[in-house]
Amino acid sequence: MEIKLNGETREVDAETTIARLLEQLGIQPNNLAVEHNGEFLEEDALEHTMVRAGDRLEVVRFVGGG
Amino acid sequence: MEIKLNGETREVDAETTIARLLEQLGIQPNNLAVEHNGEFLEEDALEHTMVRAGDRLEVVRFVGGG
Amino acid sequence: MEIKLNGETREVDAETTIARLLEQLGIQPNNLAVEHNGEFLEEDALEHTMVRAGDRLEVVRFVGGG
Amino acid sequence: MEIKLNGETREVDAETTIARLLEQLGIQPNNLAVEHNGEFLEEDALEHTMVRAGDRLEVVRFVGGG
Amino acid sequence: MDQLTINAEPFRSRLFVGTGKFSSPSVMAEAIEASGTEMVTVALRRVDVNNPRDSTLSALDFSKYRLLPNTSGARDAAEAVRLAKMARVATRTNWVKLEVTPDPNYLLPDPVETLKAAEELVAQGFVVLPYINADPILAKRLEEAGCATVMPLAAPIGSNRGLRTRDQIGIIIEQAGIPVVVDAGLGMPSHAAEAIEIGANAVLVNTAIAIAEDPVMMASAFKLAVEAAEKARQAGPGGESRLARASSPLTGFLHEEGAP
Amino acid sequence: MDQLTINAEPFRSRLFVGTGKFSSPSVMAEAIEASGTEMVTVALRRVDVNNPRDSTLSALDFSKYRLLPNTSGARDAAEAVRLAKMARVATRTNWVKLEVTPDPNYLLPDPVETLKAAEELVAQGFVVLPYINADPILAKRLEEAGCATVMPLAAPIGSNRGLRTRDQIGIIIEQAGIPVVVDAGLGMPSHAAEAIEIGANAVLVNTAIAIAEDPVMMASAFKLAVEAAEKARQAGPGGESRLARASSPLTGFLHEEGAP
Amino acid sequence: MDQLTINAEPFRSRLFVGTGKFSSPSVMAEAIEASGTEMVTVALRRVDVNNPRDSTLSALDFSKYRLLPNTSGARDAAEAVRLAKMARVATRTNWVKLEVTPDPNYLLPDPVETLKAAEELVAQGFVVLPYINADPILAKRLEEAGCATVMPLAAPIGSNRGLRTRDQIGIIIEQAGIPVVVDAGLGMPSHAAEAIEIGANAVLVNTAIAIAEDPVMMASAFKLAVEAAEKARQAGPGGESRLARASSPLTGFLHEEGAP
Amino acid sequence: MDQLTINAEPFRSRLFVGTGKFSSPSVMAEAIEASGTEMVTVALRRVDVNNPRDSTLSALDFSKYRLLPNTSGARDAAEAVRLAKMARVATRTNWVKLEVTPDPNYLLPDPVETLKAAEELVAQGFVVLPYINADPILAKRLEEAGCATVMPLAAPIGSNRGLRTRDQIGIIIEQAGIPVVVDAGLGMPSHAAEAIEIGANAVLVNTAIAIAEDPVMMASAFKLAVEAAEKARQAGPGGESRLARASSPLTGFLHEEGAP
Repeated sequence: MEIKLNGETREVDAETTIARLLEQLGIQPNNLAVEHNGEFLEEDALEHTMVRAGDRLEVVRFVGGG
Repeated sequence: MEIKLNGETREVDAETTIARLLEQLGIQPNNLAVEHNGEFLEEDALEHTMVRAGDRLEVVRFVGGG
Repeated sequence: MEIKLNGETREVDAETTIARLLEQLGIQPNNLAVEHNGEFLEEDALEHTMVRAGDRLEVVRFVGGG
Repeated sequence: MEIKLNGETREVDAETTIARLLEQLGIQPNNLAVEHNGEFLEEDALEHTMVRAGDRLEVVRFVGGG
Repeated sequence: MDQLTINAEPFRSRLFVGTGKFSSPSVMAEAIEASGTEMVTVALRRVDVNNPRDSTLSALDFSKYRLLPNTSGARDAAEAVRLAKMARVATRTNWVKLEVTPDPNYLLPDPVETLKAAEELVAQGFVVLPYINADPILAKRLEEAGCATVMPLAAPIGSNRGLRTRDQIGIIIEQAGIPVVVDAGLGMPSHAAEAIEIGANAVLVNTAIAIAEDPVMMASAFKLAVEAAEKARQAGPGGESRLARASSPLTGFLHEEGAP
Repeated sequence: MDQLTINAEPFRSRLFVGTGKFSSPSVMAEAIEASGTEMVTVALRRVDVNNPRDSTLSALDFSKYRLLPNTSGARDAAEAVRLAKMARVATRTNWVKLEVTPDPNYLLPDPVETLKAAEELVAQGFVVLPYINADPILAKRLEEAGCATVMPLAAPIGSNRGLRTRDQIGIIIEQAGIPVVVDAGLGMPSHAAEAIEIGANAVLVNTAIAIAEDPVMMASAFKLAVEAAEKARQAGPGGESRLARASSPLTGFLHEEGAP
Repeated sequence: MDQLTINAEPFRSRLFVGTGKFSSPSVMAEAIEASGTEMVTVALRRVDVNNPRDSTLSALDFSKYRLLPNTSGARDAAEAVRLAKMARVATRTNWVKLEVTPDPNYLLPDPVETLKAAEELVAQGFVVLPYINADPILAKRLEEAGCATVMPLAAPIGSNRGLRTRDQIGIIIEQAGIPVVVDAGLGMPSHAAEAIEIGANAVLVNTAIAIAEDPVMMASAFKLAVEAAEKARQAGPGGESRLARASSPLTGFLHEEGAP
Repeated sequence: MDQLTINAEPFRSRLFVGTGKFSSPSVMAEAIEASGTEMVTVALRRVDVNNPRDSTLSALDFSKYRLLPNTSGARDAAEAVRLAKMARVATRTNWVKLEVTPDPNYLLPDPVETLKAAEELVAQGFVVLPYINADPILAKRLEEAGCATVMPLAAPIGSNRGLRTRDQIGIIIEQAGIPVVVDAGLGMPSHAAEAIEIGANAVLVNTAIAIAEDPVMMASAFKLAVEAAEKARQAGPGGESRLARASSPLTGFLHEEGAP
C-alpha cells in the first residue's frame, strides 16, 4: 500500500505500526517527533498507531538551528 | 433631578432633550460628540434623546493634539 | 626656437613677449596666470617679458573645482 | 640663604650640593628629576652641582597619570 | 517621487502637523499656516461645562486643512474605537489617527490592540492611519487590514531624539504598498529631511514645532526641510563612497620633473 | 543667528558651492543659480594650448558670485602658496580656499603644511579659508594665524558620507571666533542641515550636487535644507528628552470609575 | 548584577548559542564548548528517509547544555504551536524559542501571531522564550502572558549589523520583569558586550560564530566579550562626560611665572 | 593578527593602562594587575617638599610593567621636550607618551607642536608614542618622523564617550606602518573591543577603570574585551549583510499542499 512519508510517496507493507515502520526504515526512534495525517502523536502512540493506505506521515528530528 | 455631566454631578430640569440641555448650558452643538450612559449617540439623536435622573453624559470636543 | 609650454615642447618665433606669444596661440589673456621658468609673473610682466630658447612656461586658467 | 624650591621660598644652608640638599629634606634621590635655574640636570650632576642663593630648583617625581 | 496620495486624496505637502502644546491659539494657527501643511491632527477632550467656549482651535481655518483626529489617551482597542466614533461626529471626518498607548512613560503603541482596533475601524468605514512602533511585519499586517497609511515612530513622542529606528523604518518603506508617515520624535528639520530622504512618504511633527521659542519660524523650517528632502530624492542622489572622489581636476603641472 | 560675515563681507546664503564635476557648463551654471549661493569655488588647471577656449566656467555670471579659488593639487605649503599666487592673478581675488592634500586616496588635509601655508598667505595679504581635518586645536591656531574661516571636513571629499566628525566639529564651533564652514562629505540635504543646526556658520557642497542625476534640483534641495536649519536655530529648538512628552491633552474621561 | 535565572533555572553564562550553519558537526561541537554556553538552540527538520542517520548534532554532549528548540519556519501562531509540540517530543524539553517569521527577506517576527502563540504555549505548559521586534509594549504583554524571557532583535537574523535598535531595547530592559535576551544581528564581540552593558541579561549568537573562518575562536571571543560586559556592569561604570576629565595631575610648575 | 611589537619590543597584552585618578595606591596596583597590561603610563609632578614620601606608585611592581611617562601638562613642544627629559631621568626609560594639550576644556592635542616635539625627541633618542587627534595625515607624518606608534583619540580624555572618531581612525589604521593605539575616551569594554575589531593594534585606558566603583573589576573587564576583539579578528569575521541570513534550515513541510 502507498503512504506519503515526509512529502514523498512510498510503498509500505500493510498492517504496520508507526514504530515498526520507522524501524524498517532504519530511523532510530529517539529524538524524533511524528505527525500522522496532520495530527501530532505523543511518543507512546507510535507503538499502537497503525499505518493505513493513503496516510500522511511527517517524521522530524532536531538539527542545527539558531 | 441630578445627572452626571462630564464627571460632575449637576442639577438639571426634568424632561429635557440632550440638545436642549446643551443649549441651556451655553454649549454650542457643533464640533461635539456625546455619550449617553456610555452609549455613543449619533448626532441626530441629540434632538430626541431625553435626559433622565441619574444619567451619565459625556460631552467632548476636539482640541489641539498631536 | 624651442620652448616648453605646459609640459610640451613647442617651436615658437624668436624674440617674442609672453603676451604676444599667448595672442599668437589664440589664448585670451584674461583669467590667466603664468609661470616663467618656475617664477610667478605678475600680470603686467607679460607685456615686457621675453621668451627665450629653452624657457619653460606654465599657463593656467581657473576651471570648475570644489 | 634663600632659594626657591618647587615654587616656594625656603631657607637652606649655604654651600650644599643638590644631592645633599635633597637628603637633608628627606627626599629619596631615586625616581627623581631636577631642574636647576631652568636647566635640566643629568642625574650625575646632582652630586657636584652647588646650590647658591636665589637659585630656583624644581624637583619632580613620577606619579599616577594617564 | 510620486504625488503623495492617502486614501485617494492628494496632498501637496509631505508635512503633517499636530496642534497640541502651542502657547496660544493664534501662535498655533500661524505656525500651521507657515508649515504649509494640508493635514493637522487634533485630539478629543471633555467640554468644560463651566466655561464652554473652548476656543483652542477656533483660530484655524478648517477649510484649508484636513482634520485628522487622534485617539490619544486610548489604552486598548475598545477605548480607541470609542474615541474614534466620537471623533467622527465631532470633527465630521471618518479619518482617524489611531493611537493605542498603554504606557504613560514613553507613550509607545500597543501592536496587538492597534491591529485589533484598526480592523474594527476599517470595518466601520474609517480611514485609519495607525501610529506604530517601527515594526515591519506589523506595518504589513495593518496594510493588509486596510489601513490608509502606517505611521511608525522615529523616537518616543515629544522626545525630539530623531530617527532612532532608521534601519527598521527603511525595511517598512521597502515593503510598504501604502504611504509611510514617520511620526513622533522628529526634533529638528534634519531629522525630518532624513526620514524623507530614506523614502518615507511624509512626516508628522508636533512637539518640535510647538515647544520651540518661535513656533512659527520652526514650522517654516520643517516645511523647507521636507521640501529639500523631497527634491533631493527627485534629483537622484549620487550615493556614498568610502574613498574620496576629487571635486577638482588634478593639477598635474605642480609635480612634473623640473618643476620648482 | 547673526548675519554670516567673512572678512567683513556679508553673505546672505550659508551655502557655498563647488563648480567641479558637472556634466556641462550650462548645467553647472543653472545649478549654481538654483543653489542661491553667493560664493563658488574654482580650481586652477593648465590651459590646453591646442584648444585654448576653455569655456567651462564661461556660463557663470561672475558678477553674482564671489570666486573662491582653491589650491587643490597642492601637496605641501610651498605648492599651495604657488597655486594661491597664480590663482590671485587668474581670478582677481585675494581670497583662497587653502587645500593641502598629500594623500590621493582620501584627499585629507595636512595640518602642519596647512598652518604653514596659511601663515605665509596671510602675510602676503590673502584672505585664507583653510580646509582642515576636524581638529579643534588646529582650528584655533589657524584662527590665531589670521584665517578668515576654518573649513573642517565632515567626511572625505566626494564621499557623501555625512557628518562623521560631529563631536569634533561641535567643539570647533564652540571655541571658534571666526566662521566655521563645514566642507567635504556632505552628501544629502539632511547632512547640511545637521551641520548648520549644531552651529556651523555655513557649508560647502560640490560632489553631492554635481553628481546627482539632476544637479539643478539637488542644488535647490541643499538651498532649502540650509535655510531650514538656519530658521530652526533662530526658532530656538526645545531640546531632547529621554521620556515621551505628550502632545495631546490627557483624555481623562476614558478611565474614570463608572466608564464603560 | 544578579545571577541569570530563567524559569527558576540558573545560568552561569549569559551567552546562548545557535547551532545552525556550522561547516561540520565537530566544528560546531567545539565552538559550543569554547563559547562556555549552557543553552543552545536547535531547529526541527524532516528526517531524510533515504539517509536517516542525521548526525548533525550527534557531536554535542547534551548533558552539558540545555536544548532550546526553536519554531523557525513558522509563519503564524498555529504553525508555531504545531512545531513547538513536535519539538517537545523530539527534544524532551518543554522550553521553546518561539519564532514566527512570515517574511523571508528579513525574517522579522510577527508581533500579533507571536503573542497568540505565546499565550497558547504557556497554557500548554511550555516555557516560552519569544523572538520579537524591539517593541517595549509587546515585550510587556508577553511578560504578562507568562513568557520566561523576551528576546528582542538587534538587527535582522544573520545580518551581523549590531545593536541597531539600541534605544528601544533600552526601554524594554528598563521596564522588564523577566530576563531580556538580545537575539539576532549581533555580529561582533563588541556588539554583544554593548547589549550586556546597557542592561540586557543575556545574548543569543549564531551566525557570527558559525560563519567566521574559525568558529571555535569566534565562540571564544564572544564568551570573553560577554564576560567583559558583565564585569563592567558589576564594576559600576563612571558615566560619560562632555568635557575632558584629566587623567594626569596638573603639572603646575611648567607655567609659573619665572619658568623658562 | 600579528604579535604586537613597539620599537621591536613585544607586548602580549593589547591593553595599556594609565595610573591616574585611582582612589588609592593599592587599588591602583590591583587594577593594573587585573588588567593584564604590560605597559602603564605615569605622569610627572613636583615632589611635595613638606611630605616627600610620595607613595602613589610604590605599590606597583615595576619589574612587571614597562613605564610610559607622559608629558601631560605640556602646552607646546618646548614644554613637552622639557618634561620628556625629566621623565627620562626619573623613570629611567627613553619611552615617552607625547602629549601637547594647550586647551584645558577638552585636553585635545596640538598637531603642529606635537609633530615638532616628536621630531626633536626622536632626534634625542626617545621612543615616542604621540597622543593625537584622529588625523590620518598627521599620523603618517609622525610615522615618517620616526615615532614608534600613533595614539589617536576616540573622544576627549576621560569623557568615556566611546569611538566617536571611528571613520578617521579606520583610515589611520589602513595607512599606518606603525602600531595604532587608540587612546582617550574609551569608556566601556565594548568601546575598547570595537577599536581592536576595526584594526587598532592596542588601546590605552585610564579614566574608565580608575573612576569605576570597582576599578579592579573594571580592569578585568577591559582585559577580557580586548582579548575578545583580538580573537574575533583572528577568527575571520563573516561580514555584515543587509538582508537576513537564516540560521535555521527551512522547515519546508509546514507549508506543503495538504498540510493542515
